[in-house]
Amino acid sequence: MEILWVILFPLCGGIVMALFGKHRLAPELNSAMSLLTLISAGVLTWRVIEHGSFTALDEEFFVDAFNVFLVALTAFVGFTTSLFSRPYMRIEQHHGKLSANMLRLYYSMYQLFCFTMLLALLTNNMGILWVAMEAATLTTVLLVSLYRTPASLEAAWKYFILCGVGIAQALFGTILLYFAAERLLGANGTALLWTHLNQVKGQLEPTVLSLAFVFLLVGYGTKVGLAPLHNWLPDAHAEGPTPVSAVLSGLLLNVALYAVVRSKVLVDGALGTHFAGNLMMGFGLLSVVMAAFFLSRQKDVKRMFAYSSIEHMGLMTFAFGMGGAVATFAALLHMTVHCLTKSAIFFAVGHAAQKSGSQIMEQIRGLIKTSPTVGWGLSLGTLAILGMPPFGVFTSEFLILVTTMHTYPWITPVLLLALGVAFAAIFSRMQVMVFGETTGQRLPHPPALVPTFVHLGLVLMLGVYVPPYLAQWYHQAAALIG
Amino acid sequence: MSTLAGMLPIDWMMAIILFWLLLGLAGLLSHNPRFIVQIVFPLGAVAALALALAALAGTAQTQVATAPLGLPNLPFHLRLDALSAFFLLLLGAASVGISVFSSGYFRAMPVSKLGLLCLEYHVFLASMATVLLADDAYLFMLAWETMALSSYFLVTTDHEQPEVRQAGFLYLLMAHVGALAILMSFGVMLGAHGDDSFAAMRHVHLTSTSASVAMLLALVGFGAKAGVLPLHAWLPEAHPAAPSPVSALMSGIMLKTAVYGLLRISFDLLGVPQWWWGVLLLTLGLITALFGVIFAAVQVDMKRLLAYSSIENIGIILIGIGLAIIFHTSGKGALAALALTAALYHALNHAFMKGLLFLGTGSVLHATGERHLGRLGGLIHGMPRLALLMLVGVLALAGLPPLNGFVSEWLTLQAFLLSPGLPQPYLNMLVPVAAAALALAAALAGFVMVKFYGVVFLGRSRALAAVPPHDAGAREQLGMAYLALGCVLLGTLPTFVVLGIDPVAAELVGHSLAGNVRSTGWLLLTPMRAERASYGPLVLLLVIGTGVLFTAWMVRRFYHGRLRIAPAWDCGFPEQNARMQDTAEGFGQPIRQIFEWFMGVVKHMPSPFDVTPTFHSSVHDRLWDLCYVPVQRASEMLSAQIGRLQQGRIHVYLLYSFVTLLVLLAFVQ
Amino acid sequence: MTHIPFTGQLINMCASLLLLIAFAMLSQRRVLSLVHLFAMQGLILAFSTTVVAYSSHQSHLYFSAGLTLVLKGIILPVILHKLVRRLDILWDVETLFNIPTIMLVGLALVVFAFNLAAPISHMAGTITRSTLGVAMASVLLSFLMMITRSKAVPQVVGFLAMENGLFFAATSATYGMPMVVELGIALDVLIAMFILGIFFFQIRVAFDSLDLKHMEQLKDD
Amino acid sequence: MKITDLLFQLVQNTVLLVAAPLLPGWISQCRAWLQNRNGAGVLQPYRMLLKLFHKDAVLADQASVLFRVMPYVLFSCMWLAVALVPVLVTGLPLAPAVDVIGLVGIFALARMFISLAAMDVGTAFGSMGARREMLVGFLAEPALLMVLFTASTISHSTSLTTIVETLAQQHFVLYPSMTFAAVAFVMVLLAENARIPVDNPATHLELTMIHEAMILEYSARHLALVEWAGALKMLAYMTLGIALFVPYGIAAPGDWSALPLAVVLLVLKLALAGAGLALIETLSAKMRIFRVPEFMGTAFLFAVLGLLTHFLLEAA
Repeated sequence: MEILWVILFPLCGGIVMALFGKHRLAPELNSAMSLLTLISAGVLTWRVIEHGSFTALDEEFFVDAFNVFLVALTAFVGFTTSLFSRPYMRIEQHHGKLSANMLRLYYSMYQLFCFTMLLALLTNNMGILWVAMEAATLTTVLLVSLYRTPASLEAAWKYFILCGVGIAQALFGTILLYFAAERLLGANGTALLWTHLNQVKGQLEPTVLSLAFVFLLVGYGTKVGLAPLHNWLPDAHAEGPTPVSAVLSGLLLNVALYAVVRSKVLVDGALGTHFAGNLMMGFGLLSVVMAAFFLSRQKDVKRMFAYSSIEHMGLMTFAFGMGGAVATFAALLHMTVHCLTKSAIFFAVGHAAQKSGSQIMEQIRGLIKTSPTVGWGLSLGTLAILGMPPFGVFTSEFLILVTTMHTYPWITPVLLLALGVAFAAIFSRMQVMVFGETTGQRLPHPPALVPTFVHLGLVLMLGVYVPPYLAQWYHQAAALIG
Repeated sequence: MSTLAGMLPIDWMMAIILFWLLLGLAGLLSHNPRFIVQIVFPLGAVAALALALAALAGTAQTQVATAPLGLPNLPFHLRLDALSAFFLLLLGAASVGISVFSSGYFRAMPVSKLGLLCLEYHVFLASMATVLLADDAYLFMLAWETMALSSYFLVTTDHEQPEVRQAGFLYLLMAHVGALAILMSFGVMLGAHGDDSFAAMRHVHLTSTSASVAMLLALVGFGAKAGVLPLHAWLPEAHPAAPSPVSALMSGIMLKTAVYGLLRISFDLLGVPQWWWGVLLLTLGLITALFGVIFAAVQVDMKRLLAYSSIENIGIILIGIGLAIIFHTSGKGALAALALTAALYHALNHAFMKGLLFLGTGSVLHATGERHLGRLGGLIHGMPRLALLMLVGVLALAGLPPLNGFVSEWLTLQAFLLSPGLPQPYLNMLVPVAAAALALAAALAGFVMVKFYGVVFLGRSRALAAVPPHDAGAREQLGMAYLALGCVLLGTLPTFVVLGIDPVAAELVGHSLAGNVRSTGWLLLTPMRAERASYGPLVLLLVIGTGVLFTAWMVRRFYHGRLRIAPAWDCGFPEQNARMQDTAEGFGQPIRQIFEWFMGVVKHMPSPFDVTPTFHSSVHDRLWDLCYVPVQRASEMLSAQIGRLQQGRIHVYLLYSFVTLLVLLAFVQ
Repeated sequence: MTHIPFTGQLINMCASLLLLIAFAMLSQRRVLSLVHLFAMQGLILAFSTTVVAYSSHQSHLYFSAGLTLVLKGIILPVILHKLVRRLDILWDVETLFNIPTIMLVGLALVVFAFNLAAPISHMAGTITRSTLGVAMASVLLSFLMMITRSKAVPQVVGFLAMENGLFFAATSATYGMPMVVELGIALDVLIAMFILGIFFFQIRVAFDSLDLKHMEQLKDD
Repeated sequence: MKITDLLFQLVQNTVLLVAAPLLPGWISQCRAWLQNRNGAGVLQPYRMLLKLFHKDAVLADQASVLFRVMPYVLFSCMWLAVALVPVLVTGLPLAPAVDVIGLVGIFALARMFISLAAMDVGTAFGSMGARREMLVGFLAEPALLMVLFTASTISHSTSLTTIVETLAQQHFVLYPSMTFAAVAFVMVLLAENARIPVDNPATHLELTMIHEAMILEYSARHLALVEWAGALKMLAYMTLGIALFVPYGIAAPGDWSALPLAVVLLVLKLALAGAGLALIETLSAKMRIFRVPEFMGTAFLFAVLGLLTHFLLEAA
């Protein structure tokens, strides 16, 4: 059973790393485990391409067009990030920022985090989905505070409390969902299985479902980083180690959004109105606008890109909320390209920060001189995330904007305003960091930017050419989500 | 071979675009500067020539193609019709010279930069060609933004200087904002259930309001690229910052892609335009033209001066388009065709002459390392050939017969003069005023050009440390000679050019001048009837030429021809030096005095007790304070307010979530 | 009014007790008594779960009742107690601003929650219709408590109390979630508790105090 | 075109070329009379030209090729200008090649060259003169253009032939717009030919001179050509004015019988115009250089007003 492998590998990985985390070859081991996960995910994907969606282990797990590409994506980014963190963490250790114990913790928690992500994606049970999301918080919170600096502790605390409280609301939502469902499906275990819920969603009690959706949206929305529930996000991204920021932005937010969308499907089915969609559009729009204006005040580079993640998450939420084949397609595409691009950016940023020994942007200068690869990685990544063609972000944003223009013309100016402000904010800072006279010095270890350029290459490809089967998935998923 | 023969022009063009991209990659990957400058750039020039030829062949009939790329079930559509063919011809023809020049110009550049520059340069060319060929909104925007991006990197080639980075930032920001506006305009015109191909947009029937909205958005977008007031701010910053061949490309060709987009949307996609668009464009064009030329007159930096003059010329082109729309909507097909022809002709001319001048400034920069007019002068002694080529460009840009600048202005004025009898009476009033303003702008252009050429090439060198200038290299000269020749030919053989443009006019306004033009043979250009107006530049050239030769011969014949070389007399003032000549500021001073009321002049007056008194005054753009600073302030203020929300206390954050939850619950209930 | 069976009355009784405890927590200044209140909450929860199990003959509810008793009634309070002692904040008293206001707000919340639950609870198939409102109310109350607390430990207690409220909702309103979910939730809560324990010490090391006012450095204004 | 036309064109040009210096001579003679002097006679310009053509040329060491080429270009431009204006007969072979806009263009070309040449030597006066010349020019040129536009909107054509034919050989109509145009034209004429009140041809006072400052470095044959070109320019302007405002008597193409009358009328008109110019110059004083833009601006304004009045009152 491929699904089991996909989940078991990282789980074992967690244990293995907990045991051998101090070993000299621990980084390689870590990457190896991630590679195994990636391979099994690949096999799973291949299987889905062959046979289409299916469920497993008396329906506790299932794969369909929607989550399979997210699984592949998660496994892939998990792998590349582990590759990146190999030299990165070595350098951190070199600088004396981390001890061997901390590294062990890091590796094992990293694997467990991947496990929770994949579990959340693959499970069919809304309850387990919640458990996995909570577990994701628990695994990452210690990574955020890995450096044990006051700032990192504060960030981790906020992360823990805010997400914990938020996710608690999601649990209440789940309970309400169950409350509504058990009257149709009986009190046995099946009442929380998404596939079953999806079949009977038409008859679910509307008032309960709308109530449930509010709790679910506030709960998972906190983890998506929707304004005004986003406050933990910039701190956690800025203070944690860069690989963690990368996976937080790249994976966690995606998975949380996935949970929201799953529940939206049910609620839409029950209500038959555009209630859920409207809520999501509202939150999305608010997040985009607020993030855009936050952006222009940032001094810390990782913090800035955290806000840019909020902005893009808002854009996706908006698109999902808008619904319709094109918008949903665009949102899924945006999920993919944002995940790839943002993690690539964080890779580059990590090395840039190591190079100049600071995350403050005034002190990062002239990267293109000190190490051209980092400089180009950062500049290209930034331009990609800003929606510059020929990168894929441009494609999805183009589709989203055009659809908005077609369905809600009066919203487009707001979106465009926000995008313009964000562009000005991020771009002006990127320019100073990349170009100009230099400050940084050479690094003891060569930067590992292969992942960055692989990601950017993929994003570039998605900009001009979407492979047919991927497009087919997107379309199926879009049909699924509606 | 047969397949090659069977290729349509549009296939050739796609091949050329691909070839350019490959060239760029080759340049990036090779670490041999000699290979790049001696192989890659010349090959690029050859490709450009091929593009021009293909465009010439392509005017015959409209061709469509689709590339197997792009969004799923939405491939790239390409389309080659008369309009795009004309602009592709412009692109190819002008970039030949520029590429040849570049192959010489960049030889001194360090290889690390050269490879990237080569890539960006050719991507820039390819993206411009793609913009002109695109037939759906997605591909258009893709190419459009790629164009902006590649040119941004070209502009920031010398990114070590902060002002260059500043210029690049301003440029890309405005380009991006403009692109967003264009995107919205496409969104308005979108076809049934979101089909974004131009073919679908042509079939959509818009209400007059939404059509106007689309038009205005497009005007903002393309205006920001073309440098129409008040969206011109980036232009005088970016052009000086960029390497000269890049300035030539941007000013000569890229601005025209904006003109193309405007024409494409207003005439083609939106179907029939509305008359007040024409008035709007006409007014904007006039303001832009006057503004540009007046500010050009007071500049002290070679390339800034040329940049402002580009703004002026864009204004003139806009005037032509505006007239064309006015005539077209009031049912005067022939006049519309005439005005449109004038606009397109001027676009073509400007590509050549401005390209030539920017390249020339490049050579000057190479020779002297100096861009500031106040430290140049007397280059005609050191660089006679460059001086000759530049003289051609200067005369052309000043709109003097028998060169090309004059022809297009002549056509525009003809369109004005033949205009009476418009339905709207106040339009009738507007027309003479507009004509006057245009005449004024043209005359001022003469002033500007005298200043430019006189200060740079004539007189004595003002530089304190006089660099012994060497004339431009062979390939630079070749490139510039090509463009200069283009100026002369475009000026002396207007009939062929007008006949070449005619299909475009026929396509856009459904009326052709070919009949009138053919009626009097190729020597005389008669856009309307012969007794109305005619112009034979070749005759003019011949008569003046023979006049000069005859007089010279007569003088030689009847005159002893004794000649003494002596120091300049200058009313007998003995010890005069270079600093007694007019500086650039001095030359522009009367204009500044006249128009001081609308440009912000900052003067530094010496105190009467100053032992070494110095006076200098700088001109800056009022519009900057009026239009740009407030926006910046507003956004900063807003973000300051919003920033307050993130104020660190976890309790407040919890409160946010709590309130959100309660509000939503109340909302549900 | 319709006749409510004795078990139902018991459960409503528990519900009101929970609400009472929630209010008590809201106004309790001393950390130690907070822990005690929390323990009491756990016990009541376990008791009500058994009653529900008994009345609805749901065997797996007995199990989860046991789980609750062990986890929420014993383990968590003990851990908290140890922590409090190790961190010697045993007699620590924190200053709350204006308790009456908080109480009034709490009251308003309860009304709000009941109104919210009213349309739903009538459709509950269980004998314990009205408890959903109580559960929601106690969740909101503990939320309010977390907002008003200025020290780390009470905030965490509030967090756990919120879990309790949720659990009460799960059992009372819906005869409990599927077993696997409940196990997962319990596991999460346990791990969370441990991590929090680690945190307290790290925070102490970093700020030598558990007062949250030190942790307001990361901001944007 | 018939060979006779071509022949006539050549003859006319040569005659005008040779006769051109008479005009400045006549004007200065008139001024002398108005100032109660007995002047040097109408032939004085010829004597001066002869003198200049016999002197040795002195060339500034700073001068470049452009400096030496300029007089010839200037000369032939002015010659062409004269050839283009229908003075005796309309519809000459050269006429279709250049219309009124082209004519203005040719003047502008000449101005451009002379200014560049003035800057070439790199003396203080040269560049000052060039600057002032361009200052005058950039206002005078559009004014002249507007004057011509008024005429050409009346006759729906920009070719001089058609204009003259419409104005002269069709039934007589009063055009109020032309009065504005006429005033503007006179002002432009004064400015362009370096006459008082804009410029003073007879002075070398540094602060006042414009045209003289530009040609300060020229000597001998070059100076002679420049002066001759000046005479030609004056002639061109006067004949242009005549063609626009009092075209009566200019013969229709191929109408040789009307030619003698045309010649007589032309000489008369030119004499009158010269006298009038002299009168103006005697009555008015040279104005400060800073006033010149206002003066030219007024001219431009009048010209535009003329065009507007045409659209208001006469547009049918």
